[in-house]
Amino acid sequence: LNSSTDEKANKETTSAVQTADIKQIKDQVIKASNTGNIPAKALERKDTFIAGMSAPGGVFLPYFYDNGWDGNATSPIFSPLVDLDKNGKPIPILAKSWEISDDQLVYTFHLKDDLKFSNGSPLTADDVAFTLTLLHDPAYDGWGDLAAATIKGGKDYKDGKAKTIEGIKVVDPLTIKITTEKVNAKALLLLGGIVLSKDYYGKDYTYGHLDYLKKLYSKPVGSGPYKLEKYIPGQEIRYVANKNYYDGPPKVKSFIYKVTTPETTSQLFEAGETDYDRFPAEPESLEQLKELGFANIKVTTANSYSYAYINNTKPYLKDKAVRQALIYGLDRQKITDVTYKGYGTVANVPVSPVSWAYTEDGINKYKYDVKKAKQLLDEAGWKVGKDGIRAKGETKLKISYLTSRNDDDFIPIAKENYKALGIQFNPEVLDFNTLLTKLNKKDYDLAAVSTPMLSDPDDAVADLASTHPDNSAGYSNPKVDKLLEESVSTTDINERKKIYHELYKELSDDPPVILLNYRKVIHANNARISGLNPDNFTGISSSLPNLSIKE
Amino acid sequence: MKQYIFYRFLQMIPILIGTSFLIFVLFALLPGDYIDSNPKLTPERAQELRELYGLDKPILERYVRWFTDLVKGDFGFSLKYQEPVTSLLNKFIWNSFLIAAVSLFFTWTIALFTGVISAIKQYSWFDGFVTLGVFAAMSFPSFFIGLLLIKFFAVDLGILPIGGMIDTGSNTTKLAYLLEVSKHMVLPVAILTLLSVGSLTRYFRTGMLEVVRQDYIRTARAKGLKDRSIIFKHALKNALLPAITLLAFELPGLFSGAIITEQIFNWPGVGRIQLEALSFRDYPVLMSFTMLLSFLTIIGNFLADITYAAVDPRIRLK
Amino acid sequence: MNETLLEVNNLKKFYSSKSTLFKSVNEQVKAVDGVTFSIKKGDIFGLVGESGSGKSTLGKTILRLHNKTSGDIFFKGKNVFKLSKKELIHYRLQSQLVFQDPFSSLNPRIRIGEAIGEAMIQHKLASRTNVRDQVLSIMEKCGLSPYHIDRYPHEFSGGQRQRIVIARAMALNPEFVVTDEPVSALDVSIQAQIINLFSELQEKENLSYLFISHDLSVVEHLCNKVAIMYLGNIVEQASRDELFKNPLHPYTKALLSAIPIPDPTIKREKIILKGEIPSPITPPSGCKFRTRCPIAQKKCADIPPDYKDVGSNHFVACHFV
Amino acid sequence: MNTPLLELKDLHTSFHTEEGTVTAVNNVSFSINPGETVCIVGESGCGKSVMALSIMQLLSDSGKITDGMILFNGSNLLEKTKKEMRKIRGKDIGMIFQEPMTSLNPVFTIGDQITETLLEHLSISKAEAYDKAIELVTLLGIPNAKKIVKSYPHELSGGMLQRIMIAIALGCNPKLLIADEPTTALDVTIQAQILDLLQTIKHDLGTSILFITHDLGVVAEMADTVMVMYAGKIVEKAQVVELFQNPKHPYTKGLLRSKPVIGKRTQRLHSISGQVPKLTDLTESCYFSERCEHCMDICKTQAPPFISENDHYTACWLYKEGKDQ
Amino acid sequence: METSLVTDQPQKDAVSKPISLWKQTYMRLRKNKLAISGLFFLLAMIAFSFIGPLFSPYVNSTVNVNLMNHPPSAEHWLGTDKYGRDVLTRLMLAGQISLTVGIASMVLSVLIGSVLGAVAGFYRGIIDQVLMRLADILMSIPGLPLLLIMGAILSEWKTPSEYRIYIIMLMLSLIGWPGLARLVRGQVLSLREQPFIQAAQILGLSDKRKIFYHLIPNIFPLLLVVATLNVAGAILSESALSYLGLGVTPPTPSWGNMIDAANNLVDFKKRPWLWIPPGAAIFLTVISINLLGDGLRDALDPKMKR
Ligand SMILES: Nc1ncnc2c1ncn2[C@@H]1O[C@H](COP(=O)(O)OP(=O)(O)OP(=O)(O)O)[C@@H](O)[C@H]1O
Ligand SMILES: Nc1ncnc2c1ncn2[C@@H]1O[C@H](COP(=O)(O)OP(=O)(O)OP(=O)(O)O)[C@@H](O)[C@H]1O
Ligand SMILES: [Mg+2]
Ligand SMILES: [Mg+2]
Ligand code: NI
Repeated sequence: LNSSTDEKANKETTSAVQTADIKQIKDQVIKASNTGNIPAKALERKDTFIAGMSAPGGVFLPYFYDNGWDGNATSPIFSPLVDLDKNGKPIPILAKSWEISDDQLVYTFHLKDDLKFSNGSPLTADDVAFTLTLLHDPAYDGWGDLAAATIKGGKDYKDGKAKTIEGIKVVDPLTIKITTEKVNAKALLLLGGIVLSKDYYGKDYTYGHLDYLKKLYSKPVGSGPYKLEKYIPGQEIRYVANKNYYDGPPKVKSFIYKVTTPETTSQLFEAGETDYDRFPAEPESLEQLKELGFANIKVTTANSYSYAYINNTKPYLKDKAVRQALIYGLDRQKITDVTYKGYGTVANVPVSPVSWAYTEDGINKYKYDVKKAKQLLDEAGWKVGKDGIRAKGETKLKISYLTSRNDDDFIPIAKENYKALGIQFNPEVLDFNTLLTKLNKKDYDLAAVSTPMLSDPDDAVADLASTHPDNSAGYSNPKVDKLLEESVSTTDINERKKIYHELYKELSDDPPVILLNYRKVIHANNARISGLNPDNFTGISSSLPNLSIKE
Repeated sequence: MKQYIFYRFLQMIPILIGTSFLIFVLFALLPGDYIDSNPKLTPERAQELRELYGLDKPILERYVRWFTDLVKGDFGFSLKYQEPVTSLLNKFIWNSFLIAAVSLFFTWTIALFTGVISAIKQYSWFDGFVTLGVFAAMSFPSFFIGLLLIKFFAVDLGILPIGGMIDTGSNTTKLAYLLEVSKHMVLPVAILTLLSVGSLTRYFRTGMLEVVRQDYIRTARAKGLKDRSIIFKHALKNALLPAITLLAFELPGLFSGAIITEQIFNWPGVGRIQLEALSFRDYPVLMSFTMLLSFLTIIGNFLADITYAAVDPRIRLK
Repeated sequence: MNETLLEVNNLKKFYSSKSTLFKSVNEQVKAVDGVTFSIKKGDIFGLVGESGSGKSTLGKTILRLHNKTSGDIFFKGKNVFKLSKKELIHYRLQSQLVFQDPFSSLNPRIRIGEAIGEAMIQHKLASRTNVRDQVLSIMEKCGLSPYHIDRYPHEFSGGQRQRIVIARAMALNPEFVVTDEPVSALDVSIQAQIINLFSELQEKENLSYLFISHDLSVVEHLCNKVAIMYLGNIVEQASRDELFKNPLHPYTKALLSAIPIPDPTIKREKIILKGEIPSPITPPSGCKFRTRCPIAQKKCADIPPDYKDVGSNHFVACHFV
Repeated sequence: MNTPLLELKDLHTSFHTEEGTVTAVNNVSFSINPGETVCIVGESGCGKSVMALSIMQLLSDSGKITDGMILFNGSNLLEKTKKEMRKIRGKDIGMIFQEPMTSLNPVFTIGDQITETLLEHLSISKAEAYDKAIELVTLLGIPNAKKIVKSYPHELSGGMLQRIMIAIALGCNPKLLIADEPTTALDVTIQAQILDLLQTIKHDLGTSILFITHDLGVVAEMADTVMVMYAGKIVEKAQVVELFQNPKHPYTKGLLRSKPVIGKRTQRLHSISGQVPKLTDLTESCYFSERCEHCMDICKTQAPPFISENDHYTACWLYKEGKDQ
Repeated sequence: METSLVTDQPQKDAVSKPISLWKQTYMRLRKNKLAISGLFFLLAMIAFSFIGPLFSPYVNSTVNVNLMNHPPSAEHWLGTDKYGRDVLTRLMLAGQISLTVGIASMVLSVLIGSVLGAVAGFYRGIIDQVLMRLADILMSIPGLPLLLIMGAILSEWKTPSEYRIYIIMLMLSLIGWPGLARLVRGQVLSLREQPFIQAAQILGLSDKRKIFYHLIPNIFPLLLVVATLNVAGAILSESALSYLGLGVTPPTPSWGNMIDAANNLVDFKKRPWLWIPPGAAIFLTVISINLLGDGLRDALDPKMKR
């Protein structure tokens, strides 16, 4: 199978042996086996739940923070109108219900009764309107980009041509109606986001000036299950139960997000310093957690995948056959096995298996096949030269690969694999920002990236549209363009499912990127905590109101 | 002397300005900017934000703006942390300073003693042991040693905390707080000390080896002075001359934050801020922080020059 | 024989006293305070004087190791302080200095063979191949044994080091040498050998010396001119015979009377100088010697005495001659 | 006479060098009584300084006392512990080193370096020590003592430094003063003053002095007893007058002839011909034999014994026990 | 004790043969057990790295999932890494890079630093001012961004990645001189006031000779310390550079990146064969250089007891 650059042919492994060796781990839940092992340190805490997290930045205002971890830090404090369930389907939170007009342009949200912010002031449709308006202020510089939702009159407001946003109508204190200009599948989540208190955050608001909010970054007022008690930079964030939470105050009185580092997460958990944390998915981690006995473990597939961009604008990569050859000729299973040791699977569809849009039906799996790859290259006119490198006319087939991690397992394996194909593979390690810059400038051949958490399947594929301004792959396929357009032009999930199926098939045939793998995540919590059910879309925040501590 | 100090002081101003410009250009040359670090932004939005932050202006204009703000006492606003740079640094820099200062103290004291003893007992078992230890500590990266210490002292023995600066959820104040913080400092300080004590020991050792054979040490012996005072007074003062230069190098180090150590022990220091500011191209933070360090570097060198001349009377300042 | 080699003209060299960070003192050590003399080719010019009177400073200033405060020095008619870098090296080739303290003027890490030979190679007085033989022959002349050649300075006795330094200076075939107490650490036999070497060189090569010494018997033996220094000034200068036969300045008289005589049976009356020893920072007014002078009068405090010629090139600075 | 203050018996000191072992002090025995001044003269490089350093046990790393005894006040210094030795140095035995420039610590003030000894051995306060230091400096004829104690070694002239060394050595009124060429850099008037001072101390306090010098004039003035050293050995020893009037050893005679004397100038100074033998390959012989005018066969094969006649000791085959030539 | 048996005359011609400084040093060095053992270890290390791979059957072996993280065995004496590659072989190959980088960068930076420092201290005045102010500025420039820029530039120029490490090390030495230069300058400032330098001046020695023969040997012990510390520093920092894409590009091994690859608790506890060998290799190299350095210093120290 493997072309014989390896002198030790007898040492060569076949795929069969590989799969036998690496045990593929399934998503699973493992209950604590011995709760008697719970460390005394943890038992001492009668009314506090401690979860580990990475590095928060200390901005406690949704839409305004810049550090992703601040999202986690604010989620106990603020609640949105609509959230996602564990399969990524929208569910109501502050909203009692919502309606979407038949033309799918008008959204009407009905709020729950008697909603209050943690400071006691009522939460009404006015607050929703205020929040949406605020995000259209020209001075707003956060990440919350409502442009995709295309609220009617939003642009005019931003440009100063209108005093209010035409598309936002407060019908009554419990009802708000929002008109958009274009159908967009993601509009629901954008519009139904976190609600900020107009009384609190809008007191000093004047058009074009948002600086006053900075003073409030550290003093959040929201409607989530918890309120901020104290933030100790770099150390921990302490919360106390919000008495005014619509579902009644959570049972566990205080909650702490403790800053942990990858080096010490397992040790902190073992010592009972934290009640919950996430762990790298690898056999040793799981083994270790199991040995502790007091851990409830949940192995899930992450809601993301990793892949390598192919620069479709390069003349030698424009050719579909070459791209296909690059995938056939790459032992993705090996990469996945080395990296995740059974805690990952090869990705063939640009969406995580946990998403509703996932399907492998009719998809080419591009099983590692050197012969096929060589054949494709031969057919495409790339002939092996004297130096063992393929060339077409004057140009040699040299492919650069950008990555930001110097322990990227892609490199050693791809180097080997591609050498066997007659492709010269030049890996380059760069800092992430530089990599992004090069990506934007399309100054690369291959580049390793991984998607962020995907709340909508569109998040992963949107930039493959030839019209997309951020099309880093430089991919252009009219059929894909059309399907992408369609996929967001309806809010009906079943319909979208079909479109995505179609899209994935096309993307498989004419691959814009090299899909690599899905990985798993291990969540573990101390068995004394019950009610915790971390999921792939909201983490632990959706379980927070339902927690309780076992005596 | 006074004149010299004054002259050197005046010199520092253009040097600082020059440095600041150089550093500004350097950062501007970095591929990518803050906006680039967020791949989710649409190009229009990115352009909007660039205008908002003034990132689309030519370097010189940006520099002048930054500089005039600086002169006015405005150090800028962190893009990443969304707070004034001064308050951001203020939050973290003192934590870094704390462990750096304490470990500096230990480093110098320990290095002084071990260096001196291994010099006067050159090639003794003690010297050999120290030498081996110094290089062993140098050959393994700090995260190894850090993890080892945590495993042993914190997890297995449970006598020291695993990381952080205070116990989770602790509300101690005053003395109890002080005690708590010191307990958390033990391991990071130990690592920092271990990391730098080795090289310093070597410096002291060589310095001493040179000096103990000088004739004036013989004179000191002839006076019947105690060994301690011969070594620690007569020999050391001469041997320490290079150390002054080294000490000056430590000045910026006190504030720069120890990235790896802080990471392992989850110490809320400025190291991570610095790294993040760099990878996100958070220029206001980067500029202010780097300029602070530059300033300290230059001051440090300046102090070293003066101290040097004060300690070694043979050197004439010109 | 009569050509003037070195001319020192009202030379002054003050050391500015250290001022600390906190107080600035503007005191100056007047180490050399207006010295005038000249040395002719072939002269051995003896310079004797009180310890700390500025002899070494004068010597070093002549070789431009110090900058002058004022005055001028001419060597072969050229102003020493105005030499270009190249000329300076040439000047230093022609004139050498034997330091008072031999040990500290030897690089502890350089073997003496190399210390003596390196300048010879540099100035092409010897080639790399024959330098060692030349060094050996110079060492032999200075009373050093051949086996010393590969030793380091600290392995020598005080006297041996002194000879090394002399050898090093002589190796360059200078025309003029300032020797700062070159024989003080030598036993009389070797001292004799060195002194003989000096006079031999003077005779054969017409070498000139500024010979700084405390040993008046050596000065009397070797020098043809002698100057007496006191607190930065030359107080008396004459040819050797004149000075030793007819000392005029009270300080000279005191010096001559204090020479220890190598005969334990003779106890001679010495003029013991009494009175306060002045400091070069605040030298006394008028005649600088007056504080210790047995014949001082009121006049001495007011007017500095002229440095006058009392005939046959005998100069003296005293009101009472 | 009463018991000697210092007595050396069969002292051998040698250095390890690349060329071999240099025996710098070879079988030296002598004694100094309280209040006695012993002068040592000898060829430059014959081992005088090394002997002095041996007594203080301050030899450099490569030097070693290989044999012999050093009795001070009756007890052997070589058997003293480090601590006991430390108490003796500076307090009971003071030493003036030959090269003052390198022997003073460049980074401490003169005052610090003088007071140190005082503070170490006498129980006095720092201020008192400073006063004493200023007093000593003044006593040694250095002007402006107050200023001098604050200056650093490199700011002083050679003669001044030498006097500072003397001040340090005299600080604690030692019982024995070892002075290694203490006045070479001093002009004769100051020298006279210092010698005077030493005589006074000797008479008033009964200090013994081991005086190393090349200046025969100084010897004549200071010494009670004179020893002549050659190539690590003492070749002659006698009372001062006896030695000057009746030198026996050819080397001593040669020395005395080499000294220039004012008013008796000759064209060439007499100097002893030849070289000191190489101290590494010494063979059983009289070490002076090669340079000796009276060299006999026996001189080349056997070392002469150290014989005495009326307290005048000589090591030379020309002299037989108890008899003149 | 007058027992010396040598009876012949001192051989005069023995001294008339000039012995070169190097030969003398070498002769002294030979007697120094420390230095010899240091040299031996270092040569052994070099042989291990450059000749060793010739004897390894695994030089060209590929990623092998079946052999992932195997402990030492008869086949793989030091076990295998997470790609199933033979650790021993990689250790040897890594040595080629690490030794070259470590020693070359040490030599370069010590050379530049000591020369500039000595020049500044020796001439003082305007040269000193310019060099030291330049040093101030260079020391003020933060390293990380500079490296990022260099990385970007090298990437822009499409420099082959296997050369980058050398270019970077060169650049780092070129801008990294201020620390050592300041140290050296300080020493030189006080040395140059000593009479023996004045003596050299009087002898009309050229500045070059004064600096290289009179001053630098006197700070040699200091330079040796710096040099040994530098080797260790360079070997380890090479791996830090790889994070920025400036070091050795994987899969080429270096001791530093081998250690770094084992950067988690599990490897630390359960797979010591991944990190002990490279650590020990660095340790041995540094120790042997240090032994050699110590020996060299003693050999050059005239006052050292022998
Ligand atoms: N450290 C050493 N290593 C080797 N030889 C040494 C060392 N120190 C001294 N010597 C040798 O020992 C001999 C005696 O030296 P010493 O200093 O005692 O002489 P000295 O009598 O004091 O002479 P001087 O009158 O010149 O000072 C000399 O030949 C000298 O070369
Ligand atoms: N570097 C210096 N800084 C300050 N003062 C100095 C310096 N060097 C010498 N002096 C002072 O200058 C005066 C003259 O010193 P110099 O060395 O010339 O005397 P000298 O005549 O050679 O004396 P000696 O015979 O004792 O060697 C002394 O008072 C000395 O203290
Ligand atoms: Mg002098
Ligand atoms: Mg001596
Ligand atoms: Ni014997």
